[in-house]
Amino acid sequence: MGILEVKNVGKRFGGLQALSDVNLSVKENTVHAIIGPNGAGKSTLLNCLVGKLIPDTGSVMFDGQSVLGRAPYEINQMGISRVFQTPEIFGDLTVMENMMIPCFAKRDGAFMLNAMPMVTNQKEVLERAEHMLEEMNMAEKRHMQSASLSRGDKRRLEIGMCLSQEPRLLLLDEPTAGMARADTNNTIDLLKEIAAERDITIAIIEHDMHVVFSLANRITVLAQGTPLVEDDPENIRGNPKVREAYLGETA
Amino acid sequence: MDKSNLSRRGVLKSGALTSAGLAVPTIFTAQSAAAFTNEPTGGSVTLGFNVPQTGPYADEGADELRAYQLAVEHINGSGDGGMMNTFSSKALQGNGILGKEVKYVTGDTQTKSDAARASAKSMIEKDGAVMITGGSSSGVAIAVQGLCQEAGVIFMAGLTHSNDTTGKDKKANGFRHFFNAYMSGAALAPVLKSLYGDDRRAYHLTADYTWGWTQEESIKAATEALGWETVNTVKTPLAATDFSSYIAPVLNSGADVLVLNHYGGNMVNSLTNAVQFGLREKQVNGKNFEIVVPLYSRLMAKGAGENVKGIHGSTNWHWSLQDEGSQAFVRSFGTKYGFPPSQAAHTVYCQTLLYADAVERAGSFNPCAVAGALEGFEFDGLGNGKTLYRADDHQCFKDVLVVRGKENPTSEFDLLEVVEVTPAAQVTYGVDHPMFAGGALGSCNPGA
Amino acid sequence: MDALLLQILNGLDKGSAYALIALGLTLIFGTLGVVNFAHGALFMIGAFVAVTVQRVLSLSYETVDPSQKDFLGNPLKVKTPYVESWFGPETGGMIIDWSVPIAIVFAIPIMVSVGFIMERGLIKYFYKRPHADQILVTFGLAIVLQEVVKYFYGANPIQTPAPDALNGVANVGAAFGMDIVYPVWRIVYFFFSVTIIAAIFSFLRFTTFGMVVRAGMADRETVGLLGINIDRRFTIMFGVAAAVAGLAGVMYTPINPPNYHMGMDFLVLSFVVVVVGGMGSLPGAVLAGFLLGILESFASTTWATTTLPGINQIIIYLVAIVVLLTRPRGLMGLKGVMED
Amino acid sequence: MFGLDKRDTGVLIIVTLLALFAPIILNPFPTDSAMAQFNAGYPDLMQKFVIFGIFAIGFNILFGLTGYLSFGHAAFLGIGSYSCVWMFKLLGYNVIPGIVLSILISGLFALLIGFVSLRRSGIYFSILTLAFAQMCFALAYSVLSNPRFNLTNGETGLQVYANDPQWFHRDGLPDLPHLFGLSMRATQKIQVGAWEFQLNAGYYMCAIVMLICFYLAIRIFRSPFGMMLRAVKSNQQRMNYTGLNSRPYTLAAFVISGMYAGLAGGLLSAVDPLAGAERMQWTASGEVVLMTILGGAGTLIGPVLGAGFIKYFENIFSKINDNVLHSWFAFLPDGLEDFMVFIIHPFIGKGWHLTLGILFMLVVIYLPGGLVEGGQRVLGWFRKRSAKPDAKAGKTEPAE
Repeated sequence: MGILEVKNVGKRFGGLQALSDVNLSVKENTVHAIIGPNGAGKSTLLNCLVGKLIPDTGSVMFDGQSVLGRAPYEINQMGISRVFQTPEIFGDLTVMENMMIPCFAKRDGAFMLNAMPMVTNQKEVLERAEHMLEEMNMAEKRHMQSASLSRGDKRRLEIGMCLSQEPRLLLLDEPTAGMARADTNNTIDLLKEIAAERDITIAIIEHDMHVVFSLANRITVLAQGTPLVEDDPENIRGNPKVREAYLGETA
Repeated sequence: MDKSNLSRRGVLKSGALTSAGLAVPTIFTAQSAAAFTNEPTGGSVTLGFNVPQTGPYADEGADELRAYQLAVEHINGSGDGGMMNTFSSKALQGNGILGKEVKYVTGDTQTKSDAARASAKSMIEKDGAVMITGGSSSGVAIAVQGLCQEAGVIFMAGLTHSNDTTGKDKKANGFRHFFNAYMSGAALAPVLKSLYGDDRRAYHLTADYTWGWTQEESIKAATEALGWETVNTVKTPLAATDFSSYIAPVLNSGADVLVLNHYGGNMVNSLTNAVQFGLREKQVNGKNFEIVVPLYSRLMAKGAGENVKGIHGSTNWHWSLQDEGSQAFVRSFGTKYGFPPSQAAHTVYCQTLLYADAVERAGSFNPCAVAGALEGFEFDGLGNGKTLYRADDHQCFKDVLVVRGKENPTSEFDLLEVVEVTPAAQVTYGVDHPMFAGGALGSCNPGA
Repeated sequence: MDALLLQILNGLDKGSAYALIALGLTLIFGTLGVVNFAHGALFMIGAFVAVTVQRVLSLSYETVDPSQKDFLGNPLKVKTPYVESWFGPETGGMIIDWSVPIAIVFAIPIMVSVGFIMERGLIKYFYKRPHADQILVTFGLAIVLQEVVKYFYGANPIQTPAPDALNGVANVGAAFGMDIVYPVWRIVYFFFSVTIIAAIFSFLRFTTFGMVVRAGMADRETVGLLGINIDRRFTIMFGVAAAVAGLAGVMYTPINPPNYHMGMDFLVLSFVVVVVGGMGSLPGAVLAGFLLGILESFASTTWATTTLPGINQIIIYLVAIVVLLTRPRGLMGLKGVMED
Repeated sequence: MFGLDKRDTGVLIIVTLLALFAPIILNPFPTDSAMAQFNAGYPDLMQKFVIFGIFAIGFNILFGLTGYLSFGHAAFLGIGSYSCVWMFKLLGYNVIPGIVLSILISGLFALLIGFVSLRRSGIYFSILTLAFAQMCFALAYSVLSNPRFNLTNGETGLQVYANDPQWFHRDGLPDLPHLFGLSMRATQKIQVGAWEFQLNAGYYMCAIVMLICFYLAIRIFRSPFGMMLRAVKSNQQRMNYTGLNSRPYTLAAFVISGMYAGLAGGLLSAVDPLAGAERMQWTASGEVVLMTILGGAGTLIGPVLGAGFIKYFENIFSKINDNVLHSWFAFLPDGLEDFMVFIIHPFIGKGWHLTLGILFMLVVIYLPGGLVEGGQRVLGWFRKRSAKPDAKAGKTEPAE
């Protein structure tokens, strides 16, 4: 029984069957990659997991509870954090404030009318955010406006924000898309470190095979809205069906 | 300003507040106690002219300001004296009021009661005005009248036609020279009867706010007393600019008279629309269809252009009147500004003169003394014939003009012709008339 | 039945003014992404072009007529328009009579230049600024424009009648055996606006210029990458939008005498129309304009106001609320427009 | 102090001093001098400054923090005013019940209107709020003042009549709004040489309320809640995927700012017991938007400055007439005097709208951050002059 169980999920957009009969099981404390060619339905699947879309059929269970019909913030509060393809951070806020917000969400829940206490008095949140910044090696940038960070730093910040919530499952949507090689490698190292040191499950949607094979210990290949195969990386590499559907095209 | 409260209970408290907040050095001298609000102490007295300078009635406001300036000139003894020469009371000497030179401040009411009160307050609090006058809508007049009552200064209303101003909202410190909706009805009814007969079916379009309602009520009562039937009364939003959807149903309603209880921009547009829909040429029930605009204003009639031709209404005063007072006023206004005055200008000129005269006669600027001098005051020579300022409700009773849009105007000012001067007796009503019931005059407030 | 058709006709007639203003507003918003609070002022300026043309045409010289007296008792100065002395009273009178249609000829170049000046001189500096800033600066401009007009023309409405020939009423129902009497000029206005709307739509649909503009409305950057100078085209579209608003104003003057604040009176309403239609959707703006006109007309019937007192005052807003809550982006709006 | 950091404490102290000494600061010119026209230190205008300051501070909590542009906030102002006057009519002239009720009722309306309007964002939200406010205005002006059910007294404005119940009114109490017997109109005039200063009870009550509101606003700005509101403005998507429900945050901000508006409305009635419907018109809603943006949206002090700026224009410039102009330029030769009057004439008196419009445009074009940015630039300029090497110090941090 995995931490995330996707059963028979289907989703239709008008005439397009984006997903059909998707079954997927993400085991706890693994790095599970979902790969597939463009239009395979990776993003649709991801959106079904986080509550942005509701599948037409099937079920999505997280830790034994259904996530269907829940709003994104509720699903996040259940323990799923999401990293976007282009870093989504609070651009108008400073790095430190960015880091504090998920800490508040962790402490206070989805809504709390915390209007009179001062931010500067929130000791545990401040400490936690500070700690997270140090872990992300961003402590010296804490007063910078986050919109002015480099792309790689934005990504680090976003991942740090997600981690500060101590999620059980971290979803990453092409985390290295559009990054320079050096930044990509840094991100891979960061994610490796996270996977090794934390009690966390990572599901990653990725295009870049270098990233996938550096990180994943389980891979699902999607093609035309259905899982083609699910296996260990070594086996995927050698699988002729995958080569044909995917690697053949890109390699 | 409201030192009544200071003297009654507040002295200790506010005195304490002052001395606690600021250690009062000896150069601070608290103002000596005055007998009433803004008692003029120097060689001059300040009046507050509060008129719409922005917004849709800005042109009327501008005309009122011209008349005020003229009145001040005359009271201070320059110019040709205007109606001061024809005024039946000869108390004014042309040396200001009680020997004090008249100065004035102006403000913008924006035709909003809030802004009007703010402006009036600044005149009272900052400029030391001892009398406030002006306005060109009933809402503003009533709001400012209430303020003046509270503050303890005299309010001489400008253009306000609602029954409420001297009805349920009357105030001891407020005085109205202008006529009102009831008088419009009473003056118009006999003329309408002689022109259109007593078997008519009337359709009312009414601006959907207090003034509109009182006017509709008044005209309805007056015409129904003639035997007319009221087919329908429809309320139109104040903000409406196009009245076509209200005019269209009139066509098939079986009505043969349309009464437009509108003023200002509403009147111009509704009349224009009614004429557009061919109502003026229409035949219903074998009779000519007629349009009536109970409250006419020449400035506004100009906006309606040719559409006013042949349409009847009432007005407070018109420059073509031939009596001595009107002639004198038109001469001095026309010489100074190059065009004839409007009824708004006439009213505020009269009000300023009446106030100055009352102060002169009372020998004091104290609002209570002034009110005493105005109450029950009978005068003549200000253009409307013999006039009474009734003591019970501070309403002027005088002749009312029934006018008609002129067929062949000779100039751009020559838009209306006087059809009949309805004598004051015919438009006088009892103090306890139900349309004016509900309020109390109270007692005058000198503010100190 | 006749009464019903009359109200529908009236609604179409009211709606045509709304549709024209909303169309221009949407053109500006769709092409330049600017929320133009001065659009009502353009409508007003158009109307005052008509007033000015009328005044210029009736410029007069004065002759003293001792037989008549003016209000001060002096001999009356009789005014005779120059055009009457040049072309004779007959033709001259006719020219003055037709001043509103003549004003159209002048309004087009004037309004296009006003649009150009506005866009080049002010609006273009605000493309990248927040919508709130655009609203504020165009609102300030609207105030300035209307105050300038007030300074020269006064606050009272100014009568600018339609030509006599178009001034009466016509029984539009006669052909169908019904009795629907309606003012001729209002019918003219309706057809005029339909023509303008059709012209704008075919311009955008059938000319290359229009196609580029439409493509630019959908995706400005891509079109820019194709090496097309989209900015210049958008400037031209601003001029066109200004001309549409101005023409709507010129033609409106005989319906209701123009005054300096007529633009503000229409402003809120036209924004409601645009939003109900869906921000950025041209057909939506036109549809919503006519729809709201008809609904407003029906809400002012005695039947409606006695059933629900005050409904005529709030119908527009009520419709806006209902539409926006059931159709999040208006009737025909596009996703993501003005939602941030 | 009061749990604020040094900088905020400084701002609060400055605002407090300005508010307490306003009657003196705003009357810089001797009473009989020609420049006295520009004095603003009389009770009514000072009251307007602080009351509209409260209104704008509240509006800024919504607009400045969350970025939601409401075009209908005047409705809450009007509702607050009506509630307060109704308390005067029913209970008596003590201002406390009126002010409390105005906060509650407008909060309730804000909850309802906000709940519906916040289902949409961007301009759709703006139009929804506009629609609600215009409906309130239209109904208050006409239908709700009909003789059978007169809730608002329409055009004239809701006021207290002699035959109203006023259950708790006793003989000794002032016949005007009062705070436990201290009339809101009570004014102590103090003369210092040629100057006259007016200390007005109503003003000080409003000023104290404004200071409390300002303090609370600082707390909100610096609180986790305030941070969440800024997060809403910055990136709602990220917010939702961070386990935060943005809807109740925006709704709370909407209700709080609605209550501020209601309080401002209540105070307007408290210092002048007449509530007119025009207070709810869209132009009034637009006014508070202008105040906030003009002063500097999202800044603490900006809205107060903006409110003061606009009210000053409305009340001071509209009162300058040609007569006054002539007296200013009387020292010039006749022709020149007339020329100066001719030049300035269009911009004063009835032309004050024109001046205001031009100033709006200038501020928006050249000072996108509003007056606060203008102030910072001036400060930066001074600093640059005093410390030349540190040339770039002027404009690094965003407006506070």
